Amino acid sequence: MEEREVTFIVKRFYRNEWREDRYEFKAVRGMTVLDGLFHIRDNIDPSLSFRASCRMGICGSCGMVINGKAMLACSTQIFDLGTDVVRIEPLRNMEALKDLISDFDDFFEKHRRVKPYLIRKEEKSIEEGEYIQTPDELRKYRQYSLCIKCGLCYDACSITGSNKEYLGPAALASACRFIMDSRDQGEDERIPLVSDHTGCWRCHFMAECSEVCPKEVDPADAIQKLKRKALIYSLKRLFRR
Amino acid sequence: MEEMHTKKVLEPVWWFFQIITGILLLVLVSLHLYVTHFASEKALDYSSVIGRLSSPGFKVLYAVLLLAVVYHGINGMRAIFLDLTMSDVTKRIVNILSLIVALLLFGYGVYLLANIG
Amino acid sequence: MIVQHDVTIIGAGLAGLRASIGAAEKSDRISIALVSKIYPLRSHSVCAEGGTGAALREGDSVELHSWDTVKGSDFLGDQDAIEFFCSIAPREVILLEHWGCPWSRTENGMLDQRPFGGHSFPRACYAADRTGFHEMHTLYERSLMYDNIERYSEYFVTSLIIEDNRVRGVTAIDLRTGELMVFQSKAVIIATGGAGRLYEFTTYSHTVTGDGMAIAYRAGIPLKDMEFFQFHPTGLLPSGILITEGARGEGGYLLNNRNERFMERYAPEKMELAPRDIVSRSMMTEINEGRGFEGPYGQYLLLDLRHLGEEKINEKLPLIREASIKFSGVDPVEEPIPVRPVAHYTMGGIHTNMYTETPVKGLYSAGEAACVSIHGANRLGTNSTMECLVFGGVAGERAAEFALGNDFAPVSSDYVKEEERRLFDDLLSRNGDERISVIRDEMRSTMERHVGIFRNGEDLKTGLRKIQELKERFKNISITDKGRSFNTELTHALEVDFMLDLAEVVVSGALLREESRGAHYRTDFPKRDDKKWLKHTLAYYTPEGPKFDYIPVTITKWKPVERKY
Amino acid sequence: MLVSVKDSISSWFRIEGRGISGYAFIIHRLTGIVLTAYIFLHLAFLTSLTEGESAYTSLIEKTVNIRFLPFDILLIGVTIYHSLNGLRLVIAEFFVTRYHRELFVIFIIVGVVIWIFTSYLLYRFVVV
Repeated sequence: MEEREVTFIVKRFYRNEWREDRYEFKAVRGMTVLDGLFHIRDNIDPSLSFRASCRMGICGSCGMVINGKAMLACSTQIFDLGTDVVRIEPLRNMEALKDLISDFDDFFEKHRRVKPYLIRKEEKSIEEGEYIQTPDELRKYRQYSLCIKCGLCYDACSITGSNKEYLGPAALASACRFIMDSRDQGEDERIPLVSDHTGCWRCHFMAECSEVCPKEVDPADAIQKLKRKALIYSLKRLFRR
Repeated sequence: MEEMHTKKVLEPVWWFFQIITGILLLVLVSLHLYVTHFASEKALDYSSVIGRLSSPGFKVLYAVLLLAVVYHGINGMRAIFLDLTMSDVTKRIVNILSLIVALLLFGYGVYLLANIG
Repeated sequence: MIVQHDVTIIGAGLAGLRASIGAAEKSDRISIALVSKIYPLRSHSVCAEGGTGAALREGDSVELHSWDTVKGSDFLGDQDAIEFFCSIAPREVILLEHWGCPWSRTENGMLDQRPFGGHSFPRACYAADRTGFHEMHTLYERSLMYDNIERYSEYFVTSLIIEDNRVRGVTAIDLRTGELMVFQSKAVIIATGGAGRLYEFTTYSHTVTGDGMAIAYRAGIPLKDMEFFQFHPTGLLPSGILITEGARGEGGYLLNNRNERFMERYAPEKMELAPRDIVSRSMMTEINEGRGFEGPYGQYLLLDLRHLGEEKINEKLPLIREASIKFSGVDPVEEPIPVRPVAHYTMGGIHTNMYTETPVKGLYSAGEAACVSIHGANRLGTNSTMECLVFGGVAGERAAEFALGNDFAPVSSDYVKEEERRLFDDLLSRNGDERISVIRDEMRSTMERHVGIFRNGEDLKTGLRKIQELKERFKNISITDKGRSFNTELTHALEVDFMLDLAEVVVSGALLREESRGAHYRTDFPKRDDKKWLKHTLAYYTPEGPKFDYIPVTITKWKPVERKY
Repeated sequence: MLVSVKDSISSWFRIEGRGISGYAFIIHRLTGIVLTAYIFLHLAFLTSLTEGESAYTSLIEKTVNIRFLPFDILLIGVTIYHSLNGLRLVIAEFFVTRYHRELFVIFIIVGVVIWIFTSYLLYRFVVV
């Protein structure tokens, strides 16, 4: 099997200060960056901390910056990086807690703020069965429901870095997912939430979030949809009075 | 409360104007550059400038260009400032200052238009 | 630091989240702590792929679902619990739909269902092949609606506080600060999932280490039927990532190196859709008899989806395609996928009755961590996510009821001091010459080799000796990181410590059970023995190793018959 | 948890790991600021028109000559970039929601062609 000597340079936030550690080991074909980190933890330096869970790109734990770009460590093959020197650092635009672990509390709080649940004026009873939703209606929002909340888009977005209150791509995409859902009736509650100074108007369609998104959610597209929805909603309100 | 509400209603409108003025500027600035630099070698002579600015057609055209460019520029700068983390008070200061600067610029432009030619 | 909550839920996967909503809906007067060692959306439940079973449509019935489950369990499942489970299942599917789950639909907008192994009706509701993912997100997002649920994410639970057979709370390390916290509670629900990382080749996430089971076991609560460990037929090589049974449900074939659909030799009627234990054994037999493929990561067989066509694969199995390409370099549209049986589910768990109550008052358990027993000796696909929903809901309601009718019981400060001493003065300060990762890897390879799909007395004895030796060696580990904040080395040590206990229970239980039933197949006792072994195993903790006891299986309507597919 | 203005602004202009649309945005911002500043300058220049012919002509003689030509060319480049990238964003937003990258490349090529052409015209205007 193909083997290669690789060097991992890990930028760690260890005991409240930044440092860089170099680890050299043999990588084999098929090894992901996450496998590499586990190899380091198991064989070289057990004190190295990072988040990881499903190792199949669906839990969103292992987002980190690999050679300057935000990626999921579990879904990135070492041999595909095109270099034997791999620089790893925690996600930028978030506070580092230890080593590669960064603070996600604020990220999830923003997600909570957009009311990411189905809002109904009247709930159907269980006995009446499911709401009817055709495959076409499902397709309208399915893409946005694939977000795994890995936080890569918050690293890529320049506004989440400069404005700590900006809801950010993932939360806005989540709002869009519910607004586009044919079963949802929460427009009146949700659109005002996402259309103020901290909402979709902070997005200038840089579209870096969509480029780093590992699940092809295309949050940038979702935010532009939100802007149009908000415009129509506002015009309606202006003329109603 | 009422003010918050109006802001939320207007913010999308500001965004839409930004796009409209942008497209408008694309046309008007091209026209402006064509007229002042490419149409004739004498386009920037004092007499031809005064001549252009004396015609009511150009006056209206330049007034629209002025409005669009001031809006687009100042609203763009406002967005750049609002992209920073700031308190609600600072946000309001940014909004008010933007409005004042925009009015001053526009007012001065109108003053020039009225006094030339 | 001590915090008080009426109900503390350990684990925030499907069962934990469902329990939190169940409790919150019961009453808004009770406060609920949702404690988890990772953020809820990182739970292993998001990896569930194929579907969630419920009898919804004409032609299907609760009775039929129950019978399929009983037969699938090789008659070790408790039949009253199974009927209870199957009767609630349809409600849970609709409930999730009402909460926003993006279930796949039929053309007329109703919930679509697909066939699944061991089920005699296509009753697996699904959301493409990301069923668990969407269910998790739906429940998590729904739980944000309730103000009385407080989330404690990244808190590692270390022990249960039980006195006078009544639960009083739990201790947990706040991973961010490294401080020991006490959650004082009237009721506690354990929903920490299975113990899959016991094995080398496994579909499980890195975080599934059976913490809750081990904590309960050490607190004196028996573990039931731990020797039954499910091997899923199709784990992707080399990582073990799950290739859903839905792939076969949609019509995929299993092929050996002679290009034969070999399942016709073992289950001529159901073919690839026989229950998992049977398919896994058939695959291992094929490999052992030399009809497998040889590759750099060991022997394997092929799962062929090519005849389904690109459109169907993209529509119904997008994640499978993505995973195969990313992690194995194989595009299922063009090539068959290399697969091998893989450790997938812990049928056993914390002993509870059908209302999720453990023998200790105020302590409940739900999901994979619990053993109600509806899965018996072999779980049917789609029943695990449904188990989390049904019993998670029941546990939440029961715990809330208990909390409403009882007061807080005091937690002695001595207990907390002792726990702090154990964690930080003893474990954290160890400077021996054993490496945690070496012990873990040896344990996992021992389990793989000696307690796998085919078992026999000799192997099991060797395995048990090895596990006991590893337990001894564990005392001599070293922890290099002495810091407190996010000391993942310390938590890893705790996890390995927990897993060693569980491994011992699994091996000893398997050694004692001298028959073959469901997933437990002894080559030296290849027949099912209803006379001697139609009973549940209970393992009790003692410092010297597990002590075993047995209780009868509840049989209501269906007498055990030979299991044929 | 307020971040410093310096950190904030540096995050807009972070180059490492950015894709093509990231660079496009950074340049869009910078050109926007330059153009807004130019509005002020332009209006200030026009003041000379109210002060009679000699004031205006001397200003034109100073600014419209070969020494200022590079700045003129730069300014027109900035204008072309800002307007074409803006147009690209509008198109990407309302009409073509995919293929951002391809769109960007096309617009860059078109922009460079226009820039070279207008620079030549400017050169002729100033020098001849």
